[in-house]
Amino acid sequence: MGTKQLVSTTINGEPRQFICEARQSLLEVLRDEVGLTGCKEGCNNGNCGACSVLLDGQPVNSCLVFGLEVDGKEITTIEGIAQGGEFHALQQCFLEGAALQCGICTPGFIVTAKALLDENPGASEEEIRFQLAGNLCRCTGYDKIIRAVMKAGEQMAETAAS
Amino acid sequence: MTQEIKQEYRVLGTRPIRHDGADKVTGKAIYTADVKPQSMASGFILRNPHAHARIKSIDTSAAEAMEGVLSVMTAADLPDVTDKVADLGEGTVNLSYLSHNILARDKALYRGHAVAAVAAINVHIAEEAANAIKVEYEPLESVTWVMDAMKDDAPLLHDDVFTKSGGEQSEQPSNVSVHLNFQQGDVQKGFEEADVVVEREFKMATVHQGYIEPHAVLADWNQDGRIKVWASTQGAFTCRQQTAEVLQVPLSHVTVVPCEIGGGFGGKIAIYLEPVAAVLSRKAGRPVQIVMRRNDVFEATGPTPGAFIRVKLGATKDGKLTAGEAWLAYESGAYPGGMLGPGCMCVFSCYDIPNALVDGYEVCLNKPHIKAYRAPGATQAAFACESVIDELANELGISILELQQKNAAKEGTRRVDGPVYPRVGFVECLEAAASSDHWNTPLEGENRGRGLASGFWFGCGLKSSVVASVNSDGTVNLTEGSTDIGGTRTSIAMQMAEVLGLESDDINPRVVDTDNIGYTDVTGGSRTTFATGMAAYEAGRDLQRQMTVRAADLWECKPEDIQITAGVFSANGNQANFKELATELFKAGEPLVGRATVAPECSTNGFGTHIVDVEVDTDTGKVTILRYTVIQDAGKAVHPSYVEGQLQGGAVQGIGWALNEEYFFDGCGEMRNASFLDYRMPTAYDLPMIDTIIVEAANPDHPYGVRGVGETPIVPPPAAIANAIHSAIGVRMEELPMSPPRLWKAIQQNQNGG
Amino acid sequence: MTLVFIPTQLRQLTNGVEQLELDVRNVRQVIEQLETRFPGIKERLCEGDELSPSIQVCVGQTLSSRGMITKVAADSEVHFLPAIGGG
Amino acid sequence: MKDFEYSAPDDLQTATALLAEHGERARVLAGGTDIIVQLREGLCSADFVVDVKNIPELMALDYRAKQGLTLGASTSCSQLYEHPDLATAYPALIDAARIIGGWQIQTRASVGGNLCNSSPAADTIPPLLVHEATCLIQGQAGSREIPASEFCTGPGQNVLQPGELLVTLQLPEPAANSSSAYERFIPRNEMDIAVAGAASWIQLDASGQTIEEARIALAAVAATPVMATEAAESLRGKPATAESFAEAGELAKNAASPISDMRGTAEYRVHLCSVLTQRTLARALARIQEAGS
Repeated sequence: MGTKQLVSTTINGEPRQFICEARQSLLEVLRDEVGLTGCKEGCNNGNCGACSVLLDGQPVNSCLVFGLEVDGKEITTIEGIAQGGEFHALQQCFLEGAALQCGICTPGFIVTAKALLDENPGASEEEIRFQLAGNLCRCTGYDKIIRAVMKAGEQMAETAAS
Repeated sequence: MTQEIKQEYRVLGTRPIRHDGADKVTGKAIYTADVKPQSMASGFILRNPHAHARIKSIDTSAAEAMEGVLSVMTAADLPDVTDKVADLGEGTVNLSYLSHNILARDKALYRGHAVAAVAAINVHIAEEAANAIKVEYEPLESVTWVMDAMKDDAPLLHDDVFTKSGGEQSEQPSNVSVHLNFQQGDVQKGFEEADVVVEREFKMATVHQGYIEPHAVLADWNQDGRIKVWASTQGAFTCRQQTAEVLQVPLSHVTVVPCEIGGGFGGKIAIYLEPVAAVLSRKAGRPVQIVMRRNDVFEATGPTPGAFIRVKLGATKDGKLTAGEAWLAYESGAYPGGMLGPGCMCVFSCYDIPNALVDGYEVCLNKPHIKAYRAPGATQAAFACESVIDELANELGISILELQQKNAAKEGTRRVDGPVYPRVGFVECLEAAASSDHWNTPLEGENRGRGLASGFWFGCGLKSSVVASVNSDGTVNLTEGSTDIGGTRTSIAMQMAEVLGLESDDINPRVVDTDNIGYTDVTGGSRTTFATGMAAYEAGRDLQRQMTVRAADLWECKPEDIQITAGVFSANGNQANFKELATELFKAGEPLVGRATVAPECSTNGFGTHIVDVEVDTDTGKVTILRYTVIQDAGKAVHPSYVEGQLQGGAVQGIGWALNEEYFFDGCGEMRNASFLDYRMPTAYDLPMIDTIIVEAANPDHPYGVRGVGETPIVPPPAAIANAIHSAIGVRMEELPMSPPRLWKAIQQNQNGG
Repeated sequence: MTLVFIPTQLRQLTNGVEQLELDVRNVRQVIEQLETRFPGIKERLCEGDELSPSIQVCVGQTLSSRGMITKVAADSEVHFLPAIGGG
Repeated sequence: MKDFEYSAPDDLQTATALLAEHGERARVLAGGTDIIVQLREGLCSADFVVDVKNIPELMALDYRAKQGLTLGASTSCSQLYEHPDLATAYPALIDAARIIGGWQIQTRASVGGNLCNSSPAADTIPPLLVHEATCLIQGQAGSREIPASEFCTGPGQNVLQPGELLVTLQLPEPAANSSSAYERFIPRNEMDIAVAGAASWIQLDASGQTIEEARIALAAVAATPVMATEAAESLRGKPATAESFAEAGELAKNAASPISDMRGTAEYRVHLCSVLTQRTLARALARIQEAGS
């Protein structure tokens, strides 16, 4: 059995430490060691985006990151998107726009879309579809997801402006 | 856009936020793999690497000896169940096939067939241990294409499977397990009356449901013999029954907790992991979780049938269909029991065809056992029929829409399999298509074309139970047994809110385990909003009956004097809405609990018509979807957003099926694309917005006129896209998927006059 | 009278008769009367005394889950269809 | 997955020492988008994994006009395409970096890793070839330089010896009046492995009408990415027109010796060589003209 190592990191703004084996992915560590099960395993080889988290602000497939790699880094998961008891604009728009059905891909979409809108709230439909191509959804046909992200972008731009 | 039903509703037709939404956008929703008790062990399944092989021996000693391993099992640890057939509501299952599919006994029938399993303190050790199990195989000849499997000299999968034809059984064992035949009228005469006859042959690859959540289970077999199973299932009661039957324990000893489920589409009705996790748990003395790997999901679950279909249609000059003939061969995978029946019943189900003959064959071959996938069997049949309808329209020089309107099935039309349709909405769908902006907007540009196709799915009723407990403030806790895959908590709660005069938000719907609600059939067959919604309506009426009796005491009148209008109770000057009366009644007397069980025995008969514009890159054979419109009769659309969601999601699954999705087998019967990378489901970047037009032709068999909507939307897309490709470049595609290499090849052959 | 439709594959047992009118109250009586007229037809529709699990009886537009005890009205049609499941 | 030891040294010496010490049993971890999948699926195994993302040289991204680009082997694709100047200097490379996997892959995957994985279908290798990249390889004994065109030796195979590490890629400053483009063909529009890919680089003479120099490289049509030399040479001195490009496209087919698999037939791949060569040449030309105007 593998020896475990200590990893110090910041998860959703809070300093967190965990120990894990070298072979454990960040996805496994978040779900099994840290207890954050919001990021989902869909394929475990980087092809569906259900396990997306932000690593130092950049979207990654947490199934393609080793737990030991995140020492000293900042991680944001779906559990860290809503702030101060308020939904993030994306979450509100997903709810109002019925942009989810089974919901298994939803955390990955919201996390990735947040990274996109933080960079570019005015992203076009084309840009959003391209940047979210790494997130598979089998239920919705994407229509309502794309609309929800566009709407959230507008709201974020307005809040930024005001 | 929605074409309004006459009757006015207060809650139905609005778009409230779904009750489980908050949990699902914040990562709090608990799916099966998220349930992780402290003492949990992890399981891993060893799978057969051959397309077809005899298992000569299994040696698990090395695995058992490994540090961290808690238990190991093979098929020898499962009871040897007989050929008993269990009714799963949504179709039946032969228990010995089910058991042998869960763990192979003497033979492994497809690559990925489970042969042994290990539980260990973590999944990595379980995997290492499973790989240490020594299995001696004798590889056998395999077959993976339905027409090859039908040949006399094809490798035989089962020596105890015979061809059943109208209850008669063949002398010799065969891969062909079922032969069906329907006839209506005089086909020969019908074709003689035809001025135009078109006949074509079509091939379709095997495709997978492609739900994003892999199959997962957590099972805890207690010392007292009671088993608790947390499952990703479309039906907790069906899961319980299969698990109990395979393990040969009483139903009362099994509790199934339906967790949130990450998609099913028909693929999460049969069980794969539950008995394995249970036995590993019994041996290990602690709960065991198994999460399937994605490649195993492709290689060992689902899929839906690959098929060969020949369709011949005849029509008079003025576009009236005179005769139809269809020959279908559907694979059922490793075991008998597939989707041939609905395929045969659906192939001509959109049309009034006086003379028709349908001949069908179901065939075993070396692939995973076929499972339902959204209108199972209908999409293949529609691809064939609607392509021929398009050719026929071209021959007749009329639009396919006009041809469909001339022959559309309506109330009173007799299907080739016999039954007569009640009130259905196909004609209305076609009218909506004819007047749609999409159909009336000219399409310009080189290599662009527009296609149209229609489809049908029965939609079923089956059994549902709900319990409604009224709170002291007049809000209601609604307990139900239908797993919520796409917002049904809300579409069901809305129907109760409508009858009681409450808001959706006043109802607190909860999906509970099999110990806490009456029997409820699967979330499948487009039935949940229809049937469990009907139960919610009936439970609301039950509450109103009880309240009327007690209000009569309160208001000193006779129960029959009390009127209920829009949920408001009134009698001789007294008046109270539901909340007021419930609050009043709570102060004195028994708590109010309503209940209902229903088993509507009808099809909800969903028709849909799709319009698609495509552009073909003739240099590469790649098809781009430019515009897409789904038109469907939903009966009353309870929550239009989620109806649209079903229409859009089904259409996009159909687009994937049409263009790229397929099981790709090499010469050795090995699937070469068992990943989301190479099994190419559409991404957001492959699609335009999907427009929807909801037609509302009230269903006579539901108090609010609701129809099932979930399945029909996957039926028309492959045909609609094939028809669009033909109108774009004059090439008729007769094979699915219409992938770039295949379309490019067809373009080449077309250019060479081939 | 109830109009009973003979499944295509059983018509060789009925000498080509495709449908016939019977005076019956439920599906069991339908099958019993068919069997007396066309010996051998019952074993093609049933397993033992129950409807075959591969068959679903359809009365008018009702797909019954009640098998042999399904009631049939005088003016209704009876069809024997393949059992189907959805997704 | 079998467990292993993990180390993330912050200097080259330590890294190469570890790699030398563990030899064949060691694996280098950069973005991990290939190696983690391969370890998990048992396509390769390791007792020791060396994470090289803390080594400054491997994270370099240094572009200077006249000197060209020094690209650390572990620098991620997204860092590359977020750089302000590179889209004009090495457009083919940016085209490729933009379409590897999805966004979540691009934030991790590196051009160096793509090269070391040595897939015949690697999107960034044809651009490296047409931009004449040089590989700086560090071993314990010392370092060596080889042209990127000589790096791959077969599917998943390359010139790296046990204990050696790819440190940086050097791309020369592109000549005046030149540009490049990369295109691949995939059945979807993203998240796919190239059925075939082509990178083209052309340089026009002062008149802007005639091709002075051209380089064409292909992916997924041979055991390694290959230069289509015959096709490129056919363009020298030719007018920059669709006709010349069509001729080059035809000749590019001669460089292809593909296999048939689940991603496409050999026949189809050969055909795509011509299509993609023509399209990338046209795109490169358009880019020169845009820059000129």
